[in-house]
Amino acid sequence: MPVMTIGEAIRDALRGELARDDRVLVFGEDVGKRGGVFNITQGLQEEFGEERVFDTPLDENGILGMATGLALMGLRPVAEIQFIDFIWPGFDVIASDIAKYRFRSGGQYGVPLVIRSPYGGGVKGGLYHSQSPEAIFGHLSGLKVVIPSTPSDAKGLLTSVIRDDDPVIFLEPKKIYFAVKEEVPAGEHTVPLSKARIARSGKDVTVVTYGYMFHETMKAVEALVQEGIDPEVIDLRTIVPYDAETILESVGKTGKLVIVIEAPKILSVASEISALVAEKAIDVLDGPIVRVTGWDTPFPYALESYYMPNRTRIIRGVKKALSLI
Amino acid sequence: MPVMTIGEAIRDALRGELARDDRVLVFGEDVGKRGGVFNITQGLQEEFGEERVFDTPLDENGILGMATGLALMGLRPVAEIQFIDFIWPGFDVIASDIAKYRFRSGGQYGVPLVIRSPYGGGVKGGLYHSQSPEAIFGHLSGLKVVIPSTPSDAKGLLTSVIRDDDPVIFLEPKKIYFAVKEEVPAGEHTVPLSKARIARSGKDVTVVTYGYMFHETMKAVEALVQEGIDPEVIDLRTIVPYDAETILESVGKTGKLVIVIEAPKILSVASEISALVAEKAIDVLDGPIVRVTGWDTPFPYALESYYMPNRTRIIRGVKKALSLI
Amino acid sequence: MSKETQTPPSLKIQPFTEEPIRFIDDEGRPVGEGDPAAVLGLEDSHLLFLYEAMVRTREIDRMGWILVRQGKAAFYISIGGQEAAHIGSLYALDPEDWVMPYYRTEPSLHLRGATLEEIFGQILGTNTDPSKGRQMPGHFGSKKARAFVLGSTVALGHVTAMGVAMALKYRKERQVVISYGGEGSTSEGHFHSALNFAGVFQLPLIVFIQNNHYAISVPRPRQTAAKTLAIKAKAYGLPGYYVDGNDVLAVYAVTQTVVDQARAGGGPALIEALTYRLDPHSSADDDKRYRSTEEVEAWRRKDPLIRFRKYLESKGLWDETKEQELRERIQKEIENAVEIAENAGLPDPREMFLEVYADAPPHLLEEMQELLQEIQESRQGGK
Amino acid sequence: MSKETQTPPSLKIQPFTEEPIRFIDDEGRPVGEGDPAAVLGLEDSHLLFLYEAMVRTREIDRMGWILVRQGKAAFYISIGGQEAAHIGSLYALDPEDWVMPYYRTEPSLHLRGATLEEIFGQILGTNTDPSKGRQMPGHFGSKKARAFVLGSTVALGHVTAMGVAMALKYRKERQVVISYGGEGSTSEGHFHSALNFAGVFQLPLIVFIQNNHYAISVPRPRQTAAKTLAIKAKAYGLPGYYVDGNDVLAVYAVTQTVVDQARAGGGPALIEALTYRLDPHSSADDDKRYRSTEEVEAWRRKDPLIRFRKYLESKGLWDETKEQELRERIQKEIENAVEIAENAGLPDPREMFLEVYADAPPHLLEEMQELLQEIQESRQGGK
Ligand SMILES: Cc1ncc(C[n+]2csc(CCOP(=O)(O)OP(=O)(O)O)c2C)c(N)n1
Ligand SMILES: Cc1ncc(C[n+]2csc(CCOP(=O)(O)OP(=O)(O)O)c2C)c(N)n1
Ligand SMILES: [Mg+2]
Ligand SMILES: [Mg+2]
Repeated sequence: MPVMTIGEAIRDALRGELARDDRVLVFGEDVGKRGGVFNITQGLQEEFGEERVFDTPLDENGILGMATGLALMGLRPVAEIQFIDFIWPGFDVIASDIAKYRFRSGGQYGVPLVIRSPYGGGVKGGLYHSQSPEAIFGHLSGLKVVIPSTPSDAKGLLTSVIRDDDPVIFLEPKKIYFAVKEEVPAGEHTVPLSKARIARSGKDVTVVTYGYMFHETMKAVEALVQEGIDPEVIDLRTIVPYDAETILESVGKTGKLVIVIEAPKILSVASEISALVAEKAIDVLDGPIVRVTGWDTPFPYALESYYMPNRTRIIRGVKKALSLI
Repeated sequence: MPVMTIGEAIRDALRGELARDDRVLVFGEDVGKRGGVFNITQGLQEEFGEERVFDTPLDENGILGMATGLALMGLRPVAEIQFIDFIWPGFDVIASDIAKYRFRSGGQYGVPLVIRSPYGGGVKGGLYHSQSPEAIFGHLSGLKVVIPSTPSDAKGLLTSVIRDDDPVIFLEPKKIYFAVKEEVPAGEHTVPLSKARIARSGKDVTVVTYGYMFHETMKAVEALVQEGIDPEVIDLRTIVPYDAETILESVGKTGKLVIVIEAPKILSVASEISALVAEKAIDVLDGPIVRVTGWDTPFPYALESYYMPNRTRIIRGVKKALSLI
Repeated sequence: MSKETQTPPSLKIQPFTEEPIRFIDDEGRPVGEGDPAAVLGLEDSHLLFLYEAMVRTREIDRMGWILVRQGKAAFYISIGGQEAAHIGSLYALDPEDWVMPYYRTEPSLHLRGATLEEIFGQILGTNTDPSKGRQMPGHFGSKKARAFVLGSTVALGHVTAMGVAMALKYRKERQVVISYGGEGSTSEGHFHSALNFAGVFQLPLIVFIQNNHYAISVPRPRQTAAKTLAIKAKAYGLPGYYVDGNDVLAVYAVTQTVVDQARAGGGPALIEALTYRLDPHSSADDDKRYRSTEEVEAWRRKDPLIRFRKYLESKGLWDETKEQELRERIQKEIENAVEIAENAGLPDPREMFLEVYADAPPHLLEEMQELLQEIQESRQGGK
Repeated sequence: MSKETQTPPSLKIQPFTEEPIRFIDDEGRPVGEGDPAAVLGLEDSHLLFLYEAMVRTREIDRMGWILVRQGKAAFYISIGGQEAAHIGSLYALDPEDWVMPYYRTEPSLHLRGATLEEIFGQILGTNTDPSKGRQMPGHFGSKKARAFVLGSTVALGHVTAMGVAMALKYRKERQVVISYGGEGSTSEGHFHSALNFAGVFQLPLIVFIQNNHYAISVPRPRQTAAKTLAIKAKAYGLPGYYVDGNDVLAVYAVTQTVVDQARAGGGPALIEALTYRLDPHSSADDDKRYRSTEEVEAWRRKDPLIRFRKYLESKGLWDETKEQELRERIQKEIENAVEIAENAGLPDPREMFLEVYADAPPHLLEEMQELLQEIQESRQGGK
């Protein structure tokens, strides 16, 4: 199997689906000649032509409206938003149209489309090139939100969401676009949606995470294991609709729960997972559910490293869950 | 003290602040001659003139940009969004500008402004005249989100938010604009932000709620009391930054928690309050934390009454929390 | 009765006129040389079809208001006064073309094959609504009629229609898409995005603006400082046409012109139809607060139906007997349809949970069960 | 050196020209009749001030790139080639006027009293940044210089600037606000909202578009099908001016004209300045992928600094010695400022929590404590 980075795996998935299905169109700002500001779509316009892979005006609202209309007509648009922080000018299309089309039309119309976008911190991008707004999309009934953390999942999940009949926000952890490498299945490769991945089995505490934080969590786990703590790590993969079953099963085993995310804490995915467990499995819990998150402030530039959860913060979180501090 | 509805109390607060402070401007779609589609601003243009109270073009993005610029220059804009469901075309102004201005400018600039808008279901408004998106605003660090449930609070909280130095989303439960009446202090009346109200003391279970759901909860409480259950009811009032102290104290007493809101459950305020308690007070809890919410679907028209939480659903929720079902 | 006409090449319709393009005046008299029907290549049967379609639209609209008064519909949003703008433009489309409606389009979609039962099912929120009662009255759409299902956000449809046009271009179809909105819709960013993208990609999109002088209470000059709305097309390198929206022939002619252009690959266009909303904005409005009865009455005299009827009468094609007969026939059809729609009953609550996603995820199935439980308990205990 | 000039009434600057308005050509020779300085009422000292300001801007920009190469700045976004457009327009403002910058405005704000330490503090993210290192390089703002602090969303500043203009009007101030953006910014809804509201309320707003031919890699024709960007003003009933953005005198003249109009209550205007970005979009860009070296070189020959210098030389106001002396002087000031900025150190993490709201709520104070704890532990354990 070829070894790929997350960025390469995403490109591989796009190339595969463009080749397989002429309903797939890839577009956004600078995705053509420039190949995207992270080079993810590099070479695709040359390979598939300007009708399949093309640049748009600088207007996310137009990009998303275009995607919606294309999807209504049976195509499979894959729209790139240059940074997820810039999606808001087009948010009405998402909140009012995309998330609700199937429902409001009584099933007459659906809008199977993918919005891909780099998200998250760690590249010194400051307030507007670092945010993690998955919670906002997740609260809009009707959308799916998917976040890969490994190259293999990046390819498999992206392929799955392009083929999925529902609209999906696919968020790509930009910090590790080219930092993590692994073997990725060549050719067709799909990973089922709404199925979490147990990345590490353990018995002492369940840690739910995703995206770049998965890797930071694994670093913390290393240290924790040294101290004799045996965590189970769940990579959530699909944020909404999430895999409640896997989480509940794991907590049933460990009795402890920590959720590690980059986003601010209030009203976050960490809060949601916590609430799920507090509602359905309070009886198996024997410690506080700890949310390890970014701070409830905008994302700072110079002090980025103070903002993002790191090994230290995660270790503290796990120890709190174990009532060790 | 005069008896007022919520709608009248809001108008009274606006009139009071317009009279007191010439930095206060009221604007939006149809707020002038028409007095707003819910008649809230009726008479204000006549009283204060077209420079203070005026109609805008049909563009929420423009309305919110106008509010931001006015606030930057030291004025106190009170912008009306006709229905909160229509705020999304201007969401970038909120997410990227309003919520972050103070922070990103290192405190050089602030944007004290108020965005008022009717929200919530119960008026047969279907998908786009019924939503409760407070969670989305609440996740954006830097905003305050305030929701009154009684006429007296409506006046006092609105007055407070107009005077507050931070940007506030003030959501008005439209179903009960003119349904609930009570005595409201004449003249100046403020209610402190970020302080919840204990609407009913009780010892068996804590019920946290706000907006119209407060009233539906009180109906359920009546029935529960009949059955010998003694709930404590907390009207949250400020959704973010919320009054964690009051909630934790109450749960410390009751050991049980139910949150009742209209919005969909996933990633909702109900999830957040639940997570707060599961993080900080798991040891005092002796039952599941139950979220009583709208369904995780868009808001339906014909089947509205099946969508919104009602007495029956709340009673079921409380009984679940008490492990009675 | 569908037309097989094409705009005759002799017809030169110009963009950016200072005055609205007209074919017949307020009294139904031809403006300019020759009989407009002849100029447009429309036969008598076509003219009668157009008139009947406008009357039907009006009658459906009347019934909408009645249903509100009877307490059967929770809300209604009128089309009264804007029939020529809707019908004239829809008539220029082929059945294969696509329509992005706005909330005042509902009754007119009958022209495209939406049945009266479907339309009244939508207004009443019952099972004959193709969208299963999910939305407020006014939000009619039907895949069969090639009409999309609009949401309530003003102007949002424009930008989605642009995407539809992109699909048509990509698929090399000869269809076009027309997107409706009021003059208020030109203020939203969606309008801007739609026309800008349509210009850049040269899409078969027609944005049709009904300038009815008000956005609820906000008068046209408060909407924009531009002289006309049609002129906004210049910002996108497109032609913008300004037409008398109460002149069904002019509306048809202008729309047919741009539809033919778009179909031939000539790209998008903007149309502004100058018209007037004769009724309050909706059943929830009180228009006395922002406009005078005199103003409304003056426009009532320019009612597009009266105007076109006068034209038909002047051609000897219409008279009072025919009018009576037509109105009665339509009335019966409508009453019958309302009855069917009413009796069709409320949609099944379970479907709500099944049509959020293509396949219902576990949490929605769970919520569905909870609701069924709740319904049972409510029935027992009374809620 | 501030000017006390006003546009002479003889100067007739027209909107909606087909060709950009110019005062000097690519070789620095006057276009049209008379010496442009005389026509504009600019004295020699004013001309020299303008030149120095452009050179300063260029040199600050050069240092920005150097800091990236040295690994001291994480990112830089250039202004190179667009100095005339920035300086010429800023020069038309009074100190009391307001500026809504865009990310390429940073170096030029030195003209309005932002110190070099402040600017380099922003680029380096240190304590001399008036915004305390909260944002990426390029996001400079300073209340002292009456420049707002922009966010990164392209075009967002336009709509906020509109609100600022509304405040000025409400307060009956004689100030104006100018909002900068690239041609890409005209595609966003914010541009549409800003100009539409400004037209309706007749606000003292100038939207100044730097058309530098590319939005990152996307060429101007893919941005809009409109012939010019200036023509977009028609959509809002406003005048739109098309000016040669590499001609500092023409930029000044056009901006002064609309500033005077706006100040006199004449309402808003749009300006399109035709220019070219000589460097890659930012330190993260690779412009070879989307444009040819020949194209860039051709524009390098139209460098606004060279052009204006030739004009000054032709008037006997400038020579190589003066140039050397000026560059050295500026270079020293800049090096000095960089040192100060660098040594100022990182902002205090605690302030992050204190400037989200006017008063920090309990949950942020708690998070602040957690961070302090974490910092301590990291120091002990090494993270
Ligand atoms: C984005 C948005 N804002 C506000 C509303 C509320 N609203 C519904 S119709 C309307 C007026 C629309 O006016 P116009 O576009 O001129 O169309 P008309 O109703 O006159 O046909 C308003 C403000 C809405 N539906 N969507
Ligand atoms: C809303 C938004 N979308 C995308 C971006 C990413 N981005 C930053 S600058 C830029 C190009 C801007 O081009 P233009 O407006 O022409 O200005 P220029 O950089 O050429 O001066 C893009 C796409 C952004 N900052 N904001
Ligand atoms: Mg209108
Ligand atoms: Mg540019």
